[in-house]
Parts: sequence; structure tokens; C-alpha cells
Amino acid sequence: MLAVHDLTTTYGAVTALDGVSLEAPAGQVTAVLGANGAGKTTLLRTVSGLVRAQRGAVSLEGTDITRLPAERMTGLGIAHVPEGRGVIAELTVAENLRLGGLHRRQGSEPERLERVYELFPVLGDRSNALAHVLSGGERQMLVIGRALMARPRVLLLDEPSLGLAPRVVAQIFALLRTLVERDGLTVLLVEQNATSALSIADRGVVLGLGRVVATEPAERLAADEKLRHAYLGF
Amino acid sequence: MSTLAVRSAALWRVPLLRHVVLGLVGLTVMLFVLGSLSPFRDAQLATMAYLAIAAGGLTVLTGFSGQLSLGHGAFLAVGAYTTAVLLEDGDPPFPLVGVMVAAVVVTVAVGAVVGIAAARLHGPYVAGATLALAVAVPSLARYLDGLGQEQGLHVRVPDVPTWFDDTVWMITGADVDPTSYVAYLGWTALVVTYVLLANLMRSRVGRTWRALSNDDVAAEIAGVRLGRARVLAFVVSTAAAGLAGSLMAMAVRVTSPSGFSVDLSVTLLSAIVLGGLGTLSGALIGSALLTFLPQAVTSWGTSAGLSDVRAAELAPVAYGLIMIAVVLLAPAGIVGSLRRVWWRRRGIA
Amino acid sequence: MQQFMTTLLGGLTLGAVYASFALALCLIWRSTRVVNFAQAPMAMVTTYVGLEVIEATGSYWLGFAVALAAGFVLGALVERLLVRHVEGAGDLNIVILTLGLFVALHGLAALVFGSDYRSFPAPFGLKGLHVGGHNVAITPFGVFTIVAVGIVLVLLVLLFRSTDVGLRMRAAAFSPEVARLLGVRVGAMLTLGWALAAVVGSLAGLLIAGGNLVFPQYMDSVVVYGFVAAVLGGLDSPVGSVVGGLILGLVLSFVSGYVAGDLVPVTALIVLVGVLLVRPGGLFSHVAERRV
Amino acid sequence: MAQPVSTKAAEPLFAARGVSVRFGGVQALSQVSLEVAPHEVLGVIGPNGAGKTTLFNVLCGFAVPDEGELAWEGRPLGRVRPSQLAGLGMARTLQGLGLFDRMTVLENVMVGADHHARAGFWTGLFGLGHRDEARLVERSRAVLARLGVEDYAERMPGGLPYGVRKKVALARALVSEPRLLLLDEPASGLSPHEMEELGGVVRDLTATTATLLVEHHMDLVMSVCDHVTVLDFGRVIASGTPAQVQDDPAVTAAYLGTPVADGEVS
Amino acid sequence: MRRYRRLGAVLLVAALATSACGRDPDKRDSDKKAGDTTGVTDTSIKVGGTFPLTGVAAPGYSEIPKGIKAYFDYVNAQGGVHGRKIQWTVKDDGYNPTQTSAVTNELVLKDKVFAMLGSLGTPTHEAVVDFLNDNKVPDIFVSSGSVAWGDDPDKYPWTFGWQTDYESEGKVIGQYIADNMPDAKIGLFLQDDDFGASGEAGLRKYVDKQIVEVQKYTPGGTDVTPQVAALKASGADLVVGFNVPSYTALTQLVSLKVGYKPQWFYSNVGSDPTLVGALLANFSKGAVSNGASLLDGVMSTAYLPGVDQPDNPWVTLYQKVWDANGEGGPLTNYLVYGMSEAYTFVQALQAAGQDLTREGLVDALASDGGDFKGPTYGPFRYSDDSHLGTSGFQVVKLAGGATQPLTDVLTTDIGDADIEKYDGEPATPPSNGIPK
Repeated sequence: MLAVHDLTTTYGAVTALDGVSLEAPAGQVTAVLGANGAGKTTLLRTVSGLVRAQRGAVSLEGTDITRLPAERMTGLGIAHVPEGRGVIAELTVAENLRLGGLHRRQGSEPERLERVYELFPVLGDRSNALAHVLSGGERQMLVIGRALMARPRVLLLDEPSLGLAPRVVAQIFALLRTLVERDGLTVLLVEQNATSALSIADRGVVLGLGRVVATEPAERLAADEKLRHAYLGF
Repeated sequence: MSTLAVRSAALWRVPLLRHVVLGLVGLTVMLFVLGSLSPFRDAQLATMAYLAIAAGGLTVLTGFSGQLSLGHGAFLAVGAYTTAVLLEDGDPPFPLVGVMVAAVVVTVAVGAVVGIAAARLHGPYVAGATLALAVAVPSLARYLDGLGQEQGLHVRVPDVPTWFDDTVWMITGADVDPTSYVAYLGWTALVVTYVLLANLMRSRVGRTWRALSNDDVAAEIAGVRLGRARVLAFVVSTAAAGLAGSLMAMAVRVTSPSGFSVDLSVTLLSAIVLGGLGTLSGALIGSALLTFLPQAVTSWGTSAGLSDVRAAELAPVAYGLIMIAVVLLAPAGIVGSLRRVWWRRRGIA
Repeated sequence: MQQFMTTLLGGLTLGAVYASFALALCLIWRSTRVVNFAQAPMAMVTTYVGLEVIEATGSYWLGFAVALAAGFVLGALVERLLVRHVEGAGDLNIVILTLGLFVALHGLAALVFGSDYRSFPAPFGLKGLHVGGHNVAITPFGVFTIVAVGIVLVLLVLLFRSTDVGLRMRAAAFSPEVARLLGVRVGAMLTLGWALAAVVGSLAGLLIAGGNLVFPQYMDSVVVYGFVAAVLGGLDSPVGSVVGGLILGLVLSFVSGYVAGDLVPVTALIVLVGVLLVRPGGLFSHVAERRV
Repeated sequence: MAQPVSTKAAEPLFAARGVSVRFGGVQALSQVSLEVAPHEVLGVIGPNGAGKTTLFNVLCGFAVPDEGELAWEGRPLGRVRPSQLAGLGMARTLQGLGLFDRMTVLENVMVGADHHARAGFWTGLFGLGHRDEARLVERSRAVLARLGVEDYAERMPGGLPYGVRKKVALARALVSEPRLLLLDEPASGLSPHEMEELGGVVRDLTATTATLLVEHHMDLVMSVCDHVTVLDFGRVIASGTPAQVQDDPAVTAAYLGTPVADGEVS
Repeated sequence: MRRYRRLGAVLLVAALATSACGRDPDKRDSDKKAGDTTGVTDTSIKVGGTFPLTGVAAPGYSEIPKGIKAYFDYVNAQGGVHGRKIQWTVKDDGYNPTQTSAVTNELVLKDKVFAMLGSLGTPTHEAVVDFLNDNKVPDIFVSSGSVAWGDDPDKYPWTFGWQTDYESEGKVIGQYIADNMPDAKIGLFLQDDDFGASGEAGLRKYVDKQIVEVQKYTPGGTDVTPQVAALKASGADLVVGFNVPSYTALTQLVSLKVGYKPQWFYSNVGSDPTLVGALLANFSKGAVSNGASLLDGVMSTAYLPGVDQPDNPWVTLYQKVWDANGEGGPLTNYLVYGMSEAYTFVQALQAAGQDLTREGLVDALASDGGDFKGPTYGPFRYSDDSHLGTSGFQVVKLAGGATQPLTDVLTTDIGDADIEKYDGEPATPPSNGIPK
């Protein structure tokens, strides 16, 4: 489905990604794991075209999309969900959601809004509130709901667990799994919270200092020493 | 011989010596140049001198400490009106140098107040507030009876002192008429100002300014007291503006509100942009362009068949376009761009 | 009493003009974080374009429409050709750029349209209105000025609140990166923002010009007062801009009518600095956060 | 390599007690306390969003705590302004380097030495301060030499390798001869070799200086720190020697997370 | 160290010696004793002037130098004056004194004109009058009615006025009001400078007690609503305006707005019906159907024949000159003004004789100028004691774009001089249109 080959990205003199290759097979959750600064977020930003790749290629179902600008991604069915701070705080919840659905018009807008409110009832309750007042968990739900408004085929998720209480994390991850199984969504999930991510992922990729350290099925990785070392250094 | 070369090279590194030597050379050249030119050229050079002094001050403020003043014309006005009040009857209470010092002192007092207010603002707010100042000061001069209202005040430059006339005559064989006298004053003041400003820029104070205009957060962490440094830059800059205003009053011979419109402030800013933000030589080049470019452009315009009136508008069009082009193509300005090439040659950058 | 009414109504009309100008500044500030010091000369140029059309065709409204259209084009061009290329280059460069534009447009207008005073017609009478046998010191054109600014404010609110384009523009302004991820063409939205702002600015130019004399510097005072009005309301708030404009118009009108005309700029300065020192974000802003 | 010294008995050089900060509705820090003893390296670690940067900003006066206080040698500090740090004997590096790009490397470092300068405005104006300047130059060059980058003194930092620029930033902090050095993610963007070098420098500094290190490279933290404080959700979840912290299950859980129970969406 | 001290001593002595020996200052000026002929050759005379060609005061005034040029061209075409052709250079000062100073520098120091002629404006000319007198440049016929141009020849021996001064005009207007409208409540609308102040001084000699309100404006701003509102509020039913033409148009517009209908009495400067009418005509059709008609009934003064009198022999001459040498377009009162100044200047050149020097020109004007006959209604006052220009007026009323005289030609002078009826015959131009 989504394939990344030999991707290299630098910020000035700093190399953030150093020849990363990985695949996110259709209808599966692929978790990208790693400690702070391992290059996880950069990976997503490069895939979606926010950052220019120095080298390497990104392809969607065999079509090269490396050089496409970010605003074209929704049109291709790729939704990049930034972490919870990616809500537009100055807009209302409903406006944030509407914004997500401007580009792919399958079904009427109220209908799609309704669907998101079904998934996240709390958003429905606060639809006219400014996103500014939402809690961290609600913000995370909002950015995911906003991405779903475009009915994407591929979801790029950036640290959905960031700053959230474990109970909320569990709720969001469970929802994600449901979406994958019900709608056949392809998910590339970037996470620091390895155990949680691996518990819903099919496969796991561990990044360390901008390189792929390991690629393994999720259950195997969960018990792997490499993971522990990448995170804790011991 | 080589030790002498080494030693003089070492001495050259001492800013004071280097600046004073350059200053003395400048003064000498000035003496001969002004003596040999027509009074009209001298008058133009007097104009260039006060523009350059003001632009030098603005360089400290905008190019060095990163605060944008669109209201420097207002400070020139303060200096000019102080001078005009003291020179109204052509018989100042103290020598001419004292008049200039008084202009500087009064302007600095105003500049310090404005600087304290401006240090608390940032970015476009400083620009907007100083722009409002540029409009407010001339209108205040209109309002106050003692300042001659719309008509302004006459400025009578005292007669050329005999000793000065004689000395110049001895050296250059030319007489000093009142117009040239102002040019001599202006260029002497220019050289002194630039030596002092150059000293300051090379000193620890200048380094502090450059640091805070580069990155104020990092500068603050490194121990720079932002507010104090910013106000100091304002004070130094307005001191130069006061001196420039004083000379402008003498060169123009009248001080009236319409002489200090927003145009003047924008003109000064364009001088430092044209020449390159942050260097005194840039300010000097920019002032020269402002002084001599209009005539060239205007005469080009008339020869291209425009009427006098229309041709006179070509100069502002040229400034405006050059300002835009500089920002788009060479943000470091003329001198800055040359210097960058120089660095690249020497492999510094 | 009569003078009070005259001053009050004069202040409201003037305030409406400052408000529309401040609104234009605010639109640009919100989308690109630029204070467009060239707003006034841009409006001056489009007003001249309108005047030429009026003189050629004899139709005020045609000239009015052409001037607004010219504003749209000019605003878009300035964003596309100039502003876009200095984005992220620092406050200083952007301000200098708009000032360069300020100087150049002044000169160009004088070159092309001449620098004589020219009278600009008004579509409605310039005689004061009579209400119940009393003369009210507001002309039909003055009423038009206030109404026009009101309509523009309502239209802008509708645009931003109720249309997809408005939503896209707001998203692009508040959070360009997120907007891109959601498929918004941020560049196009910024261009549109400048174009709309220039239309509003052009309207201000036409409103000042109507029934008055026009020359290349006729908008200059509005540069300062429009900026003060925008800051008064908070550069980020369109409603604040309008309220700020009206407040400033009234304050300045009363100072001019009862104290001295020459003190108007000083008053504006005092208001500006006072507001900035007490509430750096303007009367209608939330508390500014410090960035590290 | 770590030499855990029992310093808890000694008077701490710098301490934060019960610091809490709220931003809008988010509790960024709650009741955080830590102590840095003289000559000690204290590491502050934690997963993304744990509140490390906020803590750093509080320590430097960029953010004002809603509760709690800071103390320097046992005396409460009150409201600190960033520019006062140098005077107190503290120096900080910035995550984004914060070098002055239009100044040479040497001048960059000299700005850091500014509070040692004696020359004032008037000396500067009349160009008389060259002896004082010479002292600053000497001092700055010495620090650059100590970090092995004196060859770059006359260059502009913009075009230099990242590792060199990091060292320049460190030199700018060190030249003020601080008694407490605050390092904000000093290892980000460095190669493993450069990181090792950095570790050596930090260890060497303990002779004169205490260091507070916010870092996410565990190798570095575990090898140079005397003590480590772990933050999660704005709270201190563990504190102790590197060995103690490594064995703490709370730390492992914070970093690796907890498994998600399979279940239906509520 | 000691060596430097000795060097210092030498320098000091040298400096003292220099200043002590000083050169004889007169010697250096000796070459100028014969008279200054700067700008004069056997075949040409360079003359320059500064005018507002752009900006607030440009409408109308920018035509004056065109009139001057047309008349000089006419004279040059007939051989010039004493065989010399007059070269006329005009510089734009935008009515900004700072700019006036700069362009005057250029005319005097770079272009080296023989004399300045007709330079316009009170505040603007204030900026350069000292400079011109210091440099002994004839400063002829300042286009402004300030009494500063001529009331003190000792202070400004090189400066001459031409038009009627504002103080005398104020006196004539004041006396007319006192005689004919003794019950009027007078409001004043004044330009905030010497122009307004002199007019007010003249007026107050006759109608001090009738004045109920004084409002001033600064050239540049175009909003005069506060001033007009204040005049209205004061209850003034007669407004005397000492203002430039643009402000006549503006006051008329604002009066419409605030519903104010006093009797207007504009000084000669601001009352040109053609120009003001043109400015007003462009405004909305409903309100101002015919700009000139808005001025019907407005009172003013006149000291020169205007284009509404096409049969006046002077106007006939100027029409001929303009048709032959002008830039096209209709003859206007500002062109008439310029040509009249140029005519008087040629008279002065004739009087100065074949050997033209700056001193000669000024002496000739002071001794013979009082007897010049020309287009002005009254005589000139030039003498050794006064350099003020003409002093005769008529009070007139505007109707249908033309002026109707309300009085005889009256003459007076500044200060306490009486106002008298002038009984001299109106002069007619010589047949070739060039003064002898």
C-alpha cells in the first residue's frame, strides 16, 4: 500500500532520517516506534510532503508521491493526523471537522459530521465550542475525527497517546483497531508509547537515530530487547 | 621593517586608533574637497552630511539593535527646532558648537522617553508608534506659538569666524562663504560622529546590540539586559538625529513643520536600506545616493521628454523600487552584499 | 449643541473610514502577520483608477466598481510578486518592503495621474440632511459611508463564518501547516486574503475621496490613524478594528472640534502608545503569550 | 564511569521546591522538586510532553510558576529574569542553538562573557576599551580552545558543521564561568562520536561547575549523570542514581507504555 | 614626548600668526565693486523663480510661471530687452519651505541666475529671503502679499513685493464692511501664517468689534469641517476668508454639508471664480450643479483686470501673448497675474539700462518703480523707504463667473495710512505690448 524507500531528510546540517525504508501494508496497523528524537515525526512529515526529502521515495499503491505537496494528500486518500496540538484552536469543533471534509465530498456534510459525532459523542456535545477549550484527549479525538471526515484510505497518525491518561489512550487505540477492521483502513502509527501501540499493531518498526533498527511482527517485537534498548538505552 | 609592519598592523587593530586615523584622513580630504567645489556642490554636500549623520544613527538603531524607527524625522525636528530657537536672531547665547550640543541634549531627552516606551513594544508596533510620532511632532510644532507655527522659524547661521576663514584660506586658497561654512561644519560633525559610532559599534555595547537583533532570547540568556540595551540604542541614535537636525536647520536656514513630514523619516530609512543595514559605510553611501540620485534621475526624466513636474516624481519611484529590490534580492544591502562576497572570497562564511 | 452634533456625526463618518482601513490592515495581519504600510498608497492608486473611469464614462458607480476590482488585482499582485518572497525574512524586511511600495506608489501615481488636486465626485448629495427642519451635519454621502462600512463588516463576517472559502482562509491564517494537511491551498488563500484586504482598503479610499479633493498624498493621514485604530482594537480582531476605528474617529473629531486641529496627530500618538503600554494586544485581544 | 558521590547532605547549589505551572487548562508541571548539589550532574528525563522544557523555562525565568519557589544556595530567588542568570552564576544553552548568525564565533562567545567586562558606554564611545576587550578575547579564545574549536574563531557560525556550532553554543555558556550550567538537549543532532565527546566535557566540568541536563539520549544521561530525575505528565515519577532509575518499573512503564486491552468502542 | 610639545608650540604660533595677519576683508570683495553681473551676458539674462507646481497650493498657482514664460517669450521674439533675451527657469517647491530652500540654492548657486522673479508663497519665501539678501541676489516681485516683502528695505534691500499686501487688503475690506454692513457678525477663516495674520491685522483696524470668531487652517489637511462648524456655531453671518483657492472650494463644500449660509468675503488670493468653480463643478450633480454659481454673491477684491473683462486693453494684450506663446488652453487670471509680473519686470530691466548689474536693477526699481504704469489698478509704492508693490483695490462681487465692482479704486498703505479714492487714469499698454 504505502511504501517508503531509502528516505533521507535533513534539517540544515542535522540528519533526521537516514535512509529509512518501510512498508505499511493495506488494512493493517504499522507502528513506528522509537524514543524522543529518533525521527518518527520527521518520517510522517516527509511522507505527507510537509518536509522535502533529501533522497529516497514514497509510493502509494506503486505510484510515486515523493514530490507531491502536502495539500494534495487528502485528494489521494491519505490523511496525516498531527498530534493533538494540531487542532486549530481558534476555530470551533464543528469548523475543525468541516475543514477536514472540504476536499472529498462523499456523502453530505451533515451525514459525515453525524458519523464522527457517533464515534466521538463528546465532540457532538461540544460542536460549537472553540477547540481552544478542549482537553488533551478531546483534542486528540478531534484531529482523528477531522481526518476521518475526508474518508481516507491511509491514516498517518502522529503520537495519538501524547500526554493522555492511559485510559483515554486505550479508548482511542481500541477505536483505531475497530476502524481498521471494519473499513479496511491502512494505518501508519507513530508512537512513543510502545506497549500500547504494539497491542493494536500488526507490525512494528523501531527507529533509532534516524535509522530503522528493527522491523518485526508486533507480538515478537513487544518482547524484544532491541526495543527496550532503543528507548531506555539499557 | 617587518616588525614595524607587524606592529602597525597590531595598532590598526585597536579601534580607536584605526577610527581616528580614518577620521583625520576624512577631515583632510573634506577640507580640500569643500574648498575646491562650487558653493552649490558644497550646499549639496552639507545636505549629504546631515542625512549621513541621521542615517548613521538610524543604522545603530535599526541595523544594529534591530528596532525599526519610522519616526526619525521627528528627532531631526527636535534638534532643528532647538537650533532654530537658539539661532533665531543670529546671535546665539553660546558658540555654535554649544548650539549643536544643546540640540543633541534636548533630542536625547526626548529620545530616551520614546526609547523607554519603544523598548516595551516589538516588531511592527515599534514601526507604527514611531510613525505616529513622525506625524505628531510636526503638528505639535504647528500648534505651539513659540515655534513659528506653519511658517516655522528662521535660522540665521552666525558669520563665518575670521580665524576659520583665514585658516581654510591658508590651506586651500579658497574663501569660506556661509554656504560652504555649513558644509564644513556638517562634514566635521559627520566625521566626529562616525568615529564615535564606529568606536561604539566595535565595542562591547555594539556587540550587545548585534546579539539582541540577531536573537533576543539567546541574548537575554547570555546576560544581555534587553530593555537597557534597546533604550541605549535609541538614545545614541537620537543623539545623532539631534545633531543632524541641528545641521539641517543651518543648511536649510528655516525650520518648519512641512520640512519634517513622514517623507523625511521614510527617506532616512531608505538611505540605510539602500546602502545596507548595519554598516556606517552603507549609511554614507545611502545618503550620497539620496543627495545626488534625484538630480540624475530627474534630468534623465526631462531629457526623456517628461515635464519638470513629472520628472521630479521619478526620484521617489526610483527609491521605492530600489528599496523593494534590495529587500527581495539583496537583503543585506549594497555594502552588506559586497561584504558577503568578500567573506566568501576569504572563506569566512 | 449644534456643534456637538456636527462633531459627533463628523467623527462617526471619519471613524467609519478609519474602521474600514483598519479592517484591511487586520485582514492582512491575520493572514500573513504583515502590517501593510502600503495600504494607503494602494488605495490611493485604485481611487485614481476609479476617478479616471468616472471622468471617462461619467458614471460614478462604474468607477466605484472598477476601483474595487483594481484593488482586488493590486492586492493579489502585491502578495504574489512581493510579499510571498520575503516571508520569514524577519519583521524588518517586510516592513521595509511595504515602505518601499509606499514610496514607489506615491511617485508612480504622481507620475501617471499628476499631483494636482482633483475633485472626486460623490454619488449622493453633499448637502447636509434636513430632519424636522433642522440641518443635520451629515450628508447623504456620509450616511452611505457609514452604511457601506457596516455592510462590508457583515459581508466579511458572513464570508468567514459561513462559507467554505472563509473557513479555508481562516485555517490558512491560523495554522498554515495543519491547513495544508487538510488540503487547503494555503498560498492561494493568502493571496485571496491580500486581495480582499486591498478591496476593503480601496473602499476606504473611495469613501474618503467622495466629495473631497484627491491628490497623491490624500490618504497619508489614514496610514497613521488606520494603524492606530487597528491597534486600538487589536490587530487580530476584525470587530475590534471597526470599534477601534469608530472610537478613534470620535476622539479625533472632538479634539479637532473643541481643542485644536493641530493636536489631532498628537492625540493619536498618545492613544496609540497608551493602549500599547497598557494592553499590548489591543482592547479586544486575549493576553499575548511569550514565545521562547 | 559515573561516580555517584553522596552529596545529599551538603547544601544544594540550586533547588526547585513544589513547582507547579498551568497553561490554559493543561497542568504542565505539578509539584516538581529537584536539587542540584555543587559539582554534580543532574539529568532530567522523561517521554515527550512530560514537561521537561516547561521546567527548564521556569528555571530560567521564561515562565513564572503558579506555585513553588526556586532557591540559590538556600536563599529563595523570587522572580528571576533571564538576563540576571549570568550575574547569579548560571548559564544556559538553547535547544535551537540560538547562535548569533551575523557575528563571528569569537564574538558569539564574547557576548557570553559580557558580564565580566568592565568597559562601559563611554569607554566604548571613545574607543578606549581595547585592553578590556583584549581580556575578553583571551578568555573567549581559551574556552573555544578548551572545546577544540578555536580554529573557527573568525568564522560566521552559519556555515559550520552542526557539531561545531553546538560547541560554540556551549562555549558561550561556559565563558561566563557559571557555577550552574543548564543544558537543554545538548546531544540532539550529534553523531555518536560527538555525543561521547560531549559526555567527556560535561564530566570534566564537574571540577568547577554543577550541571543540569535535560536530554533524551539515555546512553548519555546514564553515563554522565550523578543523579537522574524522571518526569511524566508533569510529575516527578522517579529520582535517584542512574542505576536506581533504570530499575524503577514506573520509568519503564512511562517510556514503554501499558498494553491496551482489546475492547469495543465505548 | 618633548618633541611633540615643541611641534605643538610651533603650530600654535603659526595659527596665531595666521589669524593676526588676517587678510584685508575688503580686498577679497574688490572684484565685485563694479557691480554684480552674474547671470547676464550681452545676449541673455537668466531669471529664476520658485513655485508650487505640485501639492496643496499648486492648483492655479502653477499657472503663474507659465504666464511669465509666455510674456518673456513674447518679448524675446521682439528682440528682448537691450538686446538680451530673458531665460526663465522655474523650480517646484511643492509649497514646502525646506524644498524652497533647496531649489533656491540650486537656482542661485548652480544655475547662477541674475535675479529671482515672482517666487511664490509667504512661508516658502520666508525660508530663503535671508539667503537671497545675504548673497545680494535681486529678489523681485515675490508672489505673496505679505508685508515682509518691502516694508523694511533696510533689512531686505534686495527684496521687492508686487501685489497688494494683505494688510492693506484687510483694511479695505474692513472699511467696506464697516461702512456697508455695520451689523454683520464677522467670522474669520484664516490660513495659519503671515497671510492670515496680516489680513486679520488690517481688518481689525476697522471691524475689530464685529469679529465674533476666528478659525485657522493649516495647508495640507483637507478637512475643514471643524472650522466651518465653529464658525456656524458662533452665529457669524459674514465670513471673511484669507485662504488659498482650494480652501475656498472646501469651505463651500463643508458649508453645504453643515447647512451654513453666511455672506462670504474671500481675499483676492482665494476668489478666482474659474478655478474654484472648476474644482467644485466635479462634485455630485445634485448638490453642486454649477460650481461657479455656488460662488454667486461672494465678495472679494481686485487689483488687476481679469479674464471676465475681455475688452480691457491689458486682457486683450495678454490674450494675444498667450495665443502666440502659451501652452494652449484658455487664458486664466493666474496667467494674467504672471504676465503682469513679467511686464513690470521688463519695465524694471528697461529702467536699469544697458549696463545691467544686480545693483543697477534694484536701484532702478527703488528710484523709478513708483512711476511705472501698468495693468494694476493702483500705483506701485517703490521708493527708498518702501519696496511694497501696488496698493489699489476695488471691492467686487462675483456673479455669473464675472466680477462686478462695488467701489472705486481705493488706495492705502500699511499701518495707519488712510484709505483714499485713487483718481489716476487707468493705463493702457503700449502698442507693441512691451514697456519702454
